[in-house]
Amino acid sequence: MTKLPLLQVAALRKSFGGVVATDDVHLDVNKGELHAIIGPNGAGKTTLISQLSGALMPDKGSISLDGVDITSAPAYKRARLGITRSFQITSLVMEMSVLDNVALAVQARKGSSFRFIKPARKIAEIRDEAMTYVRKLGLRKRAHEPTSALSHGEHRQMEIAIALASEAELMLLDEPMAGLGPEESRLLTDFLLELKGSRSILLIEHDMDAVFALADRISVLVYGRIIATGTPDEIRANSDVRHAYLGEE
Amino acid sequence: MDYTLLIVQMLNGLQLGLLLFLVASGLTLVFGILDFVNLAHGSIYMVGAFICASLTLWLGNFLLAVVIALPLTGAVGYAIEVLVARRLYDKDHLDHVLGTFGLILVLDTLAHMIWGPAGITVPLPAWLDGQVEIFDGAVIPTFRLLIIAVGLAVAGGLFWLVNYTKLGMLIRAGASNRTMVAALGVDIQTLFALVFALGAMLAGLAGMLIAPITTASIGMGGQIIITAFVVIIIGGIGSMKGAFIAALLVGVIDTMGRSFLDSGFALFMSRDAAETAAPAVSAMMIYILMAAILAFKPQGLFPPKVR
Amino acid sequence: MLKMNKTGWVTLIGMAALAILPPLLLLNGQAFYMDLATRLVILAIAAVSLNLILGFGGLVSFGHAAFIGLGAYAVGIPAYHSMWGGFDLIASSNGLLHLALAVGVSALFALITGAISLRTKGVYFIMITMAFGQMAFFLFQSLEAYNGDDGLTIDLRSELPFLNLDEPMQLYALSYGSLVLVMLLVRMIVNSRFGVVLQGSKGNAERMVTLGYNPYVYRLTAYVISGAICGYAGFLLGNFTTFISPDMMHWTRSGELMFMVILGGVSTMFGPVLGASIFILLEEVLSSFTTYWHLPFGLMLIGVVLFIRGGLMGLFKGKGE
Amino acid sequence: MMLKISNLTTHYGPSQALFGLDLHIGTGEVATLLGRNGMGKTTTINSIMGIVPASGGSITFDGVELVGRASFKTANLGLGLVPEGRQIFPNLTLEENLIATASNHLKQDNPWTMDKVLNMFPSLQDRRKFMGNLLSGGEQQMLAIGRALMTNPKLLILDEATEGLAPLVRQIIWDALALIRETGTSILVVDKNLKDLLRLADRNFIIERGKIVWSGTSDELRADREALHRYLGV
Amino acid sequence: MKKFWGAALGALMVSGALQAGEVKIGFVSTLSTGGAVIGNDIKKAVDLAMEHIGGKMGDLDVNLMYSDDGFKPETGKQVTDKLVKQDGVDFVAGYIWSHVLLASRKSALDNGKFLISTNAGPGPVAGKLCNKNFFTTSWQNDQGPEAMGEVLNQKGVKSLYIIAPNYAAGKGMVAGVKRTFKGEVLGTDMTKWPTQLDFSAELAKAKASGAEGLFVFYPGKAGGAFMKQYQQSGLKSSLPLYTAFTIDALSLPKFQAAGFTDVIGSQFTGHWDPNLDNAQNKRFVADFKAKYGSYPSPYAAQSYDSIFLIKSAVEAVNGNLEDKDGIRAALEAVNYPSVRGKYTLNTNHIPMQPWYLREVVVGDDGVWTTKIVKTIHEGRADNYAKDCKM
Repeated sequence: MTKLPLLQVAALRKSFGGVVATDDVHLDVNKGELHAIIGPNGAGKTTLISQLSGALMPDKGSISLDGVDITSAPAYKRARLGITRSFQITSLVMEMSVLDNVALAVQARKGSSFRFIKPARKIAEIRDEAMTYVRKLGLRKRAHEPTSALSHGEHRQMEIAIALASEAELMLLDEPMAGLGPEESRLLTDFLLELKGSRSILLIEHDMDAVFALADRISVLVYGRIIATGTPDEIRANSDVRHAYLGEE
Repeated sequence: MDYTLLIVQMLNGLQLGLLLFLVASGLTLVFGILDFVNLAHGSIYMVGAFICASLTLWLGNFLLAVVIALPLTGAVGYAIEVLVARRLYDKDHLDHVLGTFGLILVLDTLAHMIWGPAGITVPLPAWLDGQVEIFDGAVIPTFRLLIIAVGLAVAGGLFWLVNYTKLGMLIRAGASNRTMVAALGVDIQTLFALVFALGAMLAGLAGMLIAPITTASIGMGGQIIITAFVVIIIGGIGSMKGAFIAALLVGVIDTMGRSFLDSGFALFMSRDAAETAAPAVSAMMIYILMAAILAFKPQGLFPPKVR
Repeated sequence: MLKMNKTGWVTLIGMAALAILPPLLLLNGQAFYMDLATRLVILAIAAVSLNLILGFGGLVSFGHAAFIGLGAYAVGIPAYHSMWGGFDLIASSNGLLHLALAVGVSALFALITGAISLRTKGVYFIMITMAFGQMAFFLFQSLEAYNGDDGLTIDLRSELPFLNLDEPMQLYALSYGSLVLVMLLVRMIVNSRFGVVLQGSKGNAERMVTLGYNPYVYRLTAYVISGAICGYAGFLLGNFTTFISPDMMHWTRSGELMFMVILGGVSTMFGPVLGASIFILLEEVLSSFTTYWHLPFGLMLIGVVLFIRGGLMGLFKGKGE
Repeated sequence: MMLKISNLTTHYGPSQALFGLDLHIGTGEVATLLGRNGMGKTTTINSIMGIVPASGGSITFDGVELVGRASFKTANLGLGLVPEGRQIFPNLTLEENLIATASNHLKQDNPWTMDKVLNMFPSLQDRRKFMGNLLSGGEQQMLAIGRALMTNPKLLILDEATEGLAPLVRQIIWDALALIRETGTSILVVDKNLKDLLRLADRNFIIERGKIVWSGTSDELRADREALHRYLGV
Repeated sequence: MKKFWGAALGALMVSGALQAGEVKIGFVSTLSTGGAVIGNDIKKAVDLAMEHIGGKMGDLDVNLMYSDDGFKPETGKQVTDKLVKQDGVDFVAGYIWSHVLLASRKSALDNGKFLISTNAGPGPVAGKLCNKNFFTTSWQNDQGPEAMGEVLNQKGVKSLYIIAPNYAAGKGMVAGVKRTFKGEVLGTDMTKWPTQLDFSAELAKAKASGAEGLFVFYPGKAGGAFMKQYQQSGLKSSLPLYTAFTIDALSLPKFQAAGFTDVIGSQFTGHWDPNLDNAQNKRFVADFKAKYGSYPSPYAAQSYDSIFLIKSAVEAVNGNLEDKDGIRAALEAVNYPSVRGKYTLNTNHIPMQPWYLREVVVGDDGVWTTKIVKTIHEGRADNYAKDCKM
C-alpha cells in the first residue's frame, strides 16, 4: 500500500451560531486507504463530510485533493475532481428507476450531458456499465423498478452502487450500514473488504464490528475535535477514547 | 425642492406602507408558521372591507362597524382554514398557489353576487373626515393620519404579541418545529387555525381602513395581494421585522415614484416624454426592487433563522 | 399492431380528435369553433413548454405568460411599423423575421430572468418569476408607442412561405403541426442525457451535485428552451388574434397556464394538451351559462388540487407506468 | 401498569420498522430501551407519542389507548418528551423555550416552575436570554429536559439522553434524572451509557430489529454477558 | 372530449339553421368585475328599450344577446368574434371602454357587420380607423373635456392640473381639455388603470403645483373613490374640481348614501341630462326611475338610444337585413327619437350635438341628480374627422 496522502484536511472549522460543529480538524486519507471516523452522534461527523464534499463551506482551514486546493470549490467541481459521497439519510432520485440512478453516475463521467437528441436510456455504453454496478450490489432483479419501491436496505446498496459507478478516487461513506440488519451489514462489510485497496474511502460508521474489521486507520471525533487517530488496535487501547467515547471511566 | 410636498409625500408613502404591512403581516405570519402560500389573502382583505362597509351603512357608525367587522372577518378566515387551507398544508407550494387561486375566483365572485359590482362608499364621522395641518402648508387628511396611527399601533401590538406573549412564543416555536410543539402538548391544528384567523383579521383591517378612501369594491384584493407578496419576499418570508421594513420601503418608493419621477425625468427629457415614461417606470419600480434584492439576497432582507 | 399503453391511446385519440374535428367544424360553417380550437392548440403549446420546466424540471414558473406576450409583440411591433411607418430597422411583415424575433427575444428574456430567478428556490422562485412577468406586463402596458394597455391591433399577419395565415385552416394546420412537433421535441429533450439530468435535479439536486452535475446550468438551459417555445406560441397567438395586449402577460394568465398543466397532469406528454383543452372548453361552456362562471370554475380548481393527484392523465395511468 | 405496549407495529411507507413490540412501565419506575442504532428505539418512542402513527397493536397509558390519538392529546395525558437531537426551538430564548409549551393539564401538586428547573441545572441560570441555537449541546439537553418537565408529565421519555455530551455534563443529567425519579415521575430512557443507565433503571428492554428480545432488571442484565454482547455489542 | 365535440356538432346543426323573421343584435358590455357598475346600468336601459319597442323592429322579432367583455380588450374581442361568427348577429352594439372597442372593432367590421358604439369613442375610430359601418350614439372621447376647456376659459381659470387614468379614453380626455384650454397646464398625472384607486400622491402634487383648477376623468367606481379623496383632502376651496364622466347617476346614490354633501354644486360637461325636455327623454327617465328606482346614467341614455337607432334602420329597409346600403343610409340619417333631442352625424359618423354644462342638485324628490346650467355650444365636429377617409 502506498502512503501518499490523497486527501489532506488542515485546521478545518465550522460553527453554526454558537455551536462549533467541527473545530481544528486535521485529517488525511492516503491513496488506497480505508480511513474510518467514529464518534458519538452530534460530534460533527456529517458536518465534516459535508465540508469535504462541498455541501457546506468551512469557516476556516483548508482541504486539498491530490495536492490541489479545493477548499472553496463548489460541490459539483469536487465531484468532477474525484470525490463522491453517500448519504447518511438515503439520498436518491426516488422517481427514477434503480438503473437510471446508477446510470446518472456513469453518464456524469462520460463527456458532456448537454446532449439533446439521443435517448439516454438507449446508450448502451452507459446502460451496460451501470448494469454491471447494479449487478455487483445484487440489485439486478430490481434494476427497472422505481427507486421509491425499494426497501431501506436496498437503498443503502444503491448508495454504494452509485458511489462505485462514479469511479471517484475518494469515496466518502456516511453511515452506509445505518438501518441495516446484521445479515445485510455483514454482506456490505464483506463487499467493502473486497473493495479495499482499489479506492480510497473515508468511512463514518457506528457499527463498531464493521469499523474495526475494515479500517486501516481510525480517527475519533468528539465535540468537533479529533481526539485520536491510529490503527484499530491503537484506538482500542487508547484510554482517552474509552473515556470519552465508549463511556468508560 | 419643495420640502412641504416632500414631507406630505413621505407621510403618504408611510400610510401606504403601513397599510401594506397590515396585509403583508398576516401573509408572512401564515406563511411563516404554516408554510402556506395564500394567494386568497387579498380576497379576505376585500371581504373585510365589504363587511365593514355594509355595517357602516347599516349602523351609521364607522368605528363601531370596524369593531364588529373584525371578529366577523376573523371568522371568515377561520372558516376558510377549516374548509380549504387545512387540506392543503401537506401539499406543495404549487398546489397552494393553484388552490388559493381558485379560492380568489370563488370569493371575488361571491362578493360580486352579494354586494354587486358597484362597490360601497364608506362614510366617515365628521371628525375623521377633515384635514390636519401638520405644519405650515403641510395638510393631510385626518383619516390618513389615523391609518398611520393604527398601522403603527398594530405593528407594535404584533411585535408585542410575537415576542412577549405565550401565543407568540408558540407561533415562533411552531414555525421552527411543529412536530415538537405538538409533542409537548399543544393543539397545533387549533393554533394554526387561530393564526390563520389572525392573519385574516389583519388583512380585513387593512381593507376596512382603505374602504373609506377608495370604496369597498370587488377586485381590490387581486391588486393588493401581489404587492403584499412582493413585500414579504423582499422582507424575507416569515419575518415580521422584514415585512415591516419592506412594506415601508415599498410604500415610500411607490409614492415617491408617482410623485417625483416625472420631474426627475424632465431634467433630461421633454416634459411630455417624462410624463409618459414616469408612470411606466413607477409601475415597474417595486418589481425591479424585488428582483434586485433577490439577485443579491435570494432569501430576502431578513431570512428567517430556521427552516 | 403497435403495442400501446392506456396513456398512449388517450394521447393518440386526443391528438387525432384535434386534427380532425376542428377542420370538420369549419367546413360545416362553424368558424367560431375553429377559432376556439386554434386558441386551444396554441395555448396547449405554451402549456407543453411550461411542462418542460414545471413537470420535468420541478421549476414552478409563475411568469410564463410573459413569453407569450413577448412572442406576440414580436409579431405586432414589426407589423405595426410596416403598416404605419417608423422604426425601419424592424418594420416588416416577413413572418420568418417575426418568428426569429419571437423565439430570440423570449430566449434572451428567459436567459436574463432565469439567471437571476434560478438563484432562488421554492416559493421565492415562484414569486420572482411572477415579478419578472409583472415587469414585462407593466413595461408593455406603458409603451405608449404601441398603445400601452389598450393593446395593439394589427391589420396584417406574418407572411410565411407556402402558408397564408389569413386562412383559418392554414393557420390551424400550422398551429397543430407546431404542437405535434413541440411535443416530440419536448419528449426528445426529456429522454436525452440532458433530460435525465434535468429530471434528476428535480428529484434530488443534492445527489446530482455529488455526481458532478451543476443543476443550475441544466435548469437555466431548460428555462431558456421553455421560454423560447412559449415565445413561439406567442408568435402564433399574435397571428391568430391580430390583437396583442399586455393582458396576455398578466400574472393571472401565468396562473391559468399552470392550471392547464396541473389539470392535465404534470410530466406527461399529453397532459398539458388535455389540460388546455378542458380549460378552454370549460371557460367557453361555463361563461355561456352565467356571468358568475368564475364561481364554479374556482370551485373546480380547488377540487382538482384537493382530489385529483397527478392530474387527469393520472386517471388513465395503469400500474407501474 | 402505567404504560403498556403490546404487539406494536409501525411502518414508514412500505417498510416496516416495528414488528410486534411489547413493553411496560409501572408507576414510579425507570425503564430503559436499549439496542443498536437503527433497531427501532426512536420509532418506538415516536409511536408512543403519536409522532409516527402506529399501524397495529396497542399502547395504553393509565388505561387510555394512545394508538390513533393526536400527538398533543397524548402529551396532555402526562407524557413529556425529550427527543433525540434535543430539538430545542432555535429561535426562542432559553426562557421562552421553557415557557412556551409549559402546562399542567393534570393539575399536579407542586408543579414544575422555571425556578425549579433552573435550580436543578444551575449552569442554565446565566443563559436565560440566549437564543436556543446559541446554546451548547449540554445546555440544550438540560433545556430539553426542563422543557419537558414544564409540561408536568407523569412519564418522562428521553431519547438518547446523553449522546455526544462530555462526561461532566453526562453526570449532571444522570443526577437530574435521579432527582426527577425522587419526585415520583416515571422515566423511559434510551441511551448508550450502560453503566450509568443500569444504576438508574428498574427494568430494561433490549430491542432488536423492531422487537423486544430481552427484558429484565439491571442486575439480570449485568449478569447476562451473552445478551450484552449479542444485542449491544459490549 | 370526443363526446363534447360530438354533442357540440349536433347542437350546432340545429342552432345553425336559419331562423327567419328575426333581427339579431349582439350587445357587448361589462357585466363582471367593477366595470359592471356601468354595464348593469346599460343593460337596464337596453332592457327598458326592448320593452318600449315591444321586442319588435318592424315585423321582425328582436333577438338580443348580451356578452360580457370582462373589462378586458382580449375578452371583448373574443366575445365579439363569437357573436359574429357563431351567433351570426346583424348588429354589434355596446362597448363602454375605448380599449375594448379598439380591440374588437375589426372582428365585427371585417365581417361586414354594423358596429354601434354606445359609449366608447377613442380618437382612431373617428379618424384613421373610421369605417362606413361604424356608428356611435355617444361622442368622440375628447369632446366632453374640450367643452370643459371652454368653460374653464370662460370662468377665467389661468392654470390647471390634470389627473386621469392611463388608458385610451384617459389620454383622449387629457388631449381634449388641453386642446381648448387657453391657460397653462402645470402638470399631468396618468395613473394606473383600472387598479390604482388611491390618489394621495397625485392630489398632493396637484395642491403643491399651485394650479387654479383641477381637471379629472375617472369613470365608474374610480370616480367615487376620487371624489371621496378630493373631499377628504380639503381642497375644495383652494383647488376647484372640474370633471368629465366622473360624477353620474351611478356614483350619486352612493355619495348620497354616504352623506357626502360636498358633491352638490359640482359642475361637469355632458351632452345629455335627465332633465332634458323632450317626450322620449321624459318617458325614458320616468320609466327607468319607476322600474329601477334610480336615475339613469348617460351610459344608459346612449344605450337606450342605440336600440331605437337600430329600429329606425331596420324599419327603413322594411326588415330586409341584406340591404346593407339601405341600413347604412338610414343609420346616417339619424331618423329616430333620441333622448337628447335632434342631432346629426358628421362624415365620420360621430354625432354633432349640443354640449351642456351640468351641475349636481338635489332633485324634487330629494334624490340627488343633475341639471343643465347652460349650453356650451350647439354642436361641433370632433378633432379627428379630418383624418377620416371613408
